[in-house]
Amino acid sequence: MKFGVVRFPGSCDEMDALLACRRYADAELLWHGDQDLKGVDVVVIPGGFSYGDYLRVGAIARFSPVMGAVQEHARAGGLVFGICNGFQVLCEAGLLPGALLPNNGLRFLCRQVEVEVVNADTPFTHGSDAGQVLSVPVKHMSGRYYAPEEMLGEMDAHGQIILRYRAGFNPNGSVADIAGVANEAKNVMGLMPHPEHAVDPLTGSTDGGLLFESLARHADALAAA
Amino acid sequence: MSANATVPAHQALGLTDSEFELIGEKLGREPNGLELAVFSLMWSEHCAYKHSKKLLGQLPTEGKHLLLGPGENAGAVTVGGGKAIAFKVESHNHPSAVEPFQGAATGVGGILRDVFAVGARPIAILDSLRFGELSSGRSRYLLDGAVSGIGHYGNSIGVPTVGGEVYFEGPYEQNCLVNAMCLGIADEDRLIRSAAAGVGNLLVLMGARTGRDGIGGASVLASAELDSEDASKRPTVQIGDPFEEKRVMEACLELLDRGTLASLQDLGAAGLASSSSEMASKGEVGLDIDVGKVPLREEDMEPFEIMVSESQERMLCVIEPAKLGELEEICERWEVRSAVIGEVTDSRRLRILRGDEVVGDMPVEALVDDCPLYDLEPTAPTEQIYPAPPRVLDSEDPAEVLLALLSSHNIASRRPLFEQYDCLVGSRTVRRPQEADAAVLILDPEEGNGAIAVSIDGNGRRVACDPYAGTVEAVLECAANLACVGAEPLGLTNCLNFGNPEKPHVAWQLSESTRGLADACRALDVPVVGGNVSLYNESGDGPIYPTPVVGMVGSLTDAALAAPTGFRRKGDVVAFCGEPMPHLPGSELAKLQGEPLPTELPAVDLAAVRGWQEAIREAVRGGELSSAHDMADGGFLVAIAECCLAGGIGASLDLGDTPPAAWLGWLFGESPGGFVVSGPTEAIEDLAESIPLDRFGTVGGEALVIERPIELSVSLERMREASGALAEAFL
Amino acid sequence: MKARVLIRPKEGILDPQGQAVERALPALGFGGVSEVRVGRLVELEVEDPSRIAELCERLLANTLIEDFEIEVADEVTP
Amino acid sequence: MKARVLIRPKEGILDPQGQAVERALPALGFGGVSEVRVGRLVELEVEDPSRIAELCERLLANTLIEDFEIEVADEVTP
Ligand SMILES: Nc1ncnc2c1ncn2[C@@H]1O[C@H](COP(=O)(O)OP(=O)(O)O)[C@@H](O)[C@H]1O
Ligand SMILES: [Mg+2]
Repeated sequence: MKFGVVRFPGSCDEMDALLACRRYADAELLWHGDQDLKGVDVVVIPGGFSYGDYLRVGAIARFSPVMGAVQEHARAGGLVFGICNGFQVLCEAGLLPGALLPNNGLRFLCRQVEVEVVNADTPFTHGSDAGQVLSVPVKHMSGRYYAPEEMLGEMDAHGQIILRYRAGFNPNGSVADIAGVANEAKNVMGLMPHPEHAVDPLTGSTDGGLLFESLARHADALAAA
Repeated sequence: MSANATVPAHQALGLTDSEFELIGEKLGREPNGLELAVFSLMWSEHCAYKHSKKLLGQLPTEGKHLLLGPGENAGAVTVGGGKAIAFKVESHNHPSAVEPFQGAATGVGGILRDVFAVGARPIAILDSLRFGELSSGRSRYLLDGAVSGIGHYGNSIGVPTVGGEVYFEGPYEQNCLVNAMCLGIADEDRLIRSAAAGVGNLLVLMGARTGRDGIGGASVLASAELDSEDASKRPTVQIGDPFEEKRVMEACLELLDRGTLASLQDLGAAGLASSSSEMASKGEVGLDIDVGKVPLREEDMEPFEIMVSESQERMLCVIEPAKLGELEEICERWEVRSAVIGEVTDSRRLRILRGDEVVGDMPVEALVDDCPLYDLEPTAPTEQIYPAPPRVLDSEDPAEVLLALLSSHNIASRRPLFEQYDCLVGSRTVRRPQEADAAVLILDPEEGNGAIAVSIDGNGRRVACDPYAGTVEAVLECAANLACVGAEPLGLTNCLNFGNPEKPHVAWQLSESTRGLADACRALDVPVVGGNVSLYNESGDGPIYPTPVVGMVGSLTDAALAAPTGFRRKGDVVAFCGEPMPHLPGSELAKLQGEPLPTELPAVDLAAVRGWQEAIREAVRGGELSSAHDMADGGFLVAIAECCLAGGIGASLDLGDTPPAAWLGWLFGESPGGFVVSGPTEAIEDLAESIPLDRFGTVGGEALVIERPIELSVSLERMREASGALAEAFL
Repeated sequence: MKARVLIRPKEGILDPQGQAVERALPALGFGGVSEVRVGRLVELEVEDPSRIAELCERLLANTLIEDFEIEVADEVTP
Repeated sequence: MKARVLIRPKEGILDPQGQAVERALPALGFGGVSEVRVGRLVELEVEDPSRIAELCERLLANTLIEDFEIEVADEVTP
């Protein structure tokens, strides 16, 4: 099983994501200018500022060559995991519902928050229990999740809301405290918190490891089947 | 270049008549307009250090860990295992006073370039900020803009901002200070110098196109006193583009990795003029530059504009012609513009061409080394030159004083500020802001072994009281912060922010402060690896507080053992270590009480303080202590309160039955050399063998309680609320 | 041909920037200002103005959260 | 009265956003677009339009690096 972490010219957390993945499986970097996904099982779109995040977060990155391949990978049922800026890119690319708007406070915010697993029945979260609380950091300027009400209703009905900020921890004004969502097929997920910064007791909590571990196990099980 | 009709051009450019004459002598003729512009910048205070160079000579720059000392873009120390840490602090005060967001952002961009110019990958940023009191709208605007700007640049480029400091006082009202420090990591054998080498080699400009940014910035913006005519300097604001710098940085690091470059230099103040002549000077060569080959953002730029433009995100390198293809390939991959703009010659002259036409021709040595250096004429003022601050606290009730101090903007929690900075990217951050007295970073996030700690300090009010002792205190505080996380100092960088050195009392501040810096470094055996000097920080109200900012890097044996600031375990013994001499004059409490600044601080026994710091460091390294924190602003009781707040747990103290005559001074007076530690009884007993130590309390409960000789009980909640006072500045 | 694209947050979507402006106004002595909305302005030089709408939909605006309006100036006054 | 303020980077000042958009366009198949500048759009309801310029200078625009242009619509078409 192998993770592939996409590197855009303005990615910041790609090495962090790579190291986090490597705790649980093989992982390598994918270059934004290549269309070749090198046969990876899970594509990770990491945090950062992909193409400088000018105009609108994620707006330009979605047109990169690698994103064409990621679209195909996703359409074929392949796993795609977007963290922070990666989440924004996946929303812009239409792989995930909704959009991410500037934080209510209009400032960049870096802090440890608590999120609750809403749906533990996905490739990303099956290693956890519904209701389980994870301590993970957020650090972003545009993390206010938004989807029109109707869309939210459908997402809820389809179990697409994967993570919510716990009461008192919503850092950005996200609608319904949403911190992470998936597509209907549950093979694409995005979240604003940074699980890759919660994998090592030396540098913080280890709760984020659960997501990478779930993905690695899931992909292994698929391969074995 | 039309100068003001009544003033000769050289004067308008900031050169004295005798400097102008000297330039003519060096050239053997009158300089033309371009040459005059280049000379005026190279001979500005900012580039030539003409009022500070002689003083800097007394700083110790040798040490067993030193790899690169002053003179390079950044200094560097070895941290073992073949790894080097390069670091430097730099000011961007005047640009930030004009436009705080862009000024601070480009300040960060500039210090990052200095660090990757020596071949090190930036791994951490720290900031040191000074503003007027936050009751002033202008100060809030400057604070907000500077913090957003620093965050914008650091967060976007993916380098964590792991620490910093900020103070608010009247003398910074018109002239704020924005200093930024950056640390980078490199293999020792990969550090690169900026000396141009190899006649016939090519000079390549990489990165952003050149526009009319900051034309004359170095001499007009960075070296003239601010006045009400700020408005006329407007067009010179530079805009930072962290996304451009990110690509330039990655391209440069990859080029260095592959050994493609012969030398590398960033473009900062005075742009191409300064970077090219510095490279030529260090390499003892000449350079021919064709301004016609410089990629421009605006049409019709004059050669002089191209040479002195301060457009950001540009780097200059020298490479062998055969390696040009390799460079172009890497630049293309990172979408970085590159252009061959000249070549290395043996003429030892900087020749500027436009196509075939020579538009400027100057001896490199004249530009870089021949600027006259000036002796300062220091005179100690007979009385304190700074006005007493306004009195804002009347109460002498200890609980009220404690809460007033905790909510003072100089002491309150910095959380509303540092939460705007990404402190995590890179996966190296072991101790985040406010978790420990110094930031702690692991060197290799993959292996987890090897760690450093870093701290930046400098309390201008203390230096204003006593430039010598105040500067010594700044160095000691930095070292104390490192000791609390178990780190041994390896090297020091500094930024000397002062007023106009041509004024005798400012000259005195500068020379006393530099002497204090040198003595403290010698006493601690820490070399100065580099730094920066920012002078003319004045306004109509007079000079800023003299503000030497000290950044120190140390190494740890085990990052996991770095002690936190906060109390951790109920039942732990609380002890006070060291023998400081707490003293109210010059303290934060004295400030709140509107007391005038004294003209002297008590002398410090440097050797004794060093010994105490070593004792704390060794105890922390042994892993026995639960927490360690140095006593600094606000004195003893504030230090204890900070331990309670950081740990989210209270403490009860028994300070004995003899009430000290002046308990206010004893509880809230300031002085270097004191530490608050907590830990199990045995650990405290062990520590008592190597440092004077008083056990006087126990960790636990929901309040900070003093049982004897005075009665005091302040709940955690009230302390937390007081300490949250800075949030109101960011609404 | 010079074109101008005005992009604004969709009706009903919270606009904290607009709110921040409104909040700051009284302190500055500006009464009588309301309904402040902050959006983006993109100005460009295009050869084929018929393609601007497509450019907006694909790149310049996110139509889930933003509306856009295109203004083309035939006559460019310098 | 409805007013619209267009705020754009000053002539000659670096516009990283405009540059980023311009660089991205060819890959999207949009040739023939140039001189992209990205600015801000502020729309507001004012009682006294004569004070908008002051409002721009003091709050909406950063006149060190931005120019602004005010458009007042007397007739509001909804
Ligand atoms: N206060 C100081 N202490 C020690 N070295 C200093 C100090 N100020 C400047 N230097 C050294 O002088 C050199 C020139 O500094 P500076 O002009 O700031 O460099 P740059 O042009 O790279 O920004 C640098 O090597 C710097 O480290
Ligand atoms: Mg430099």
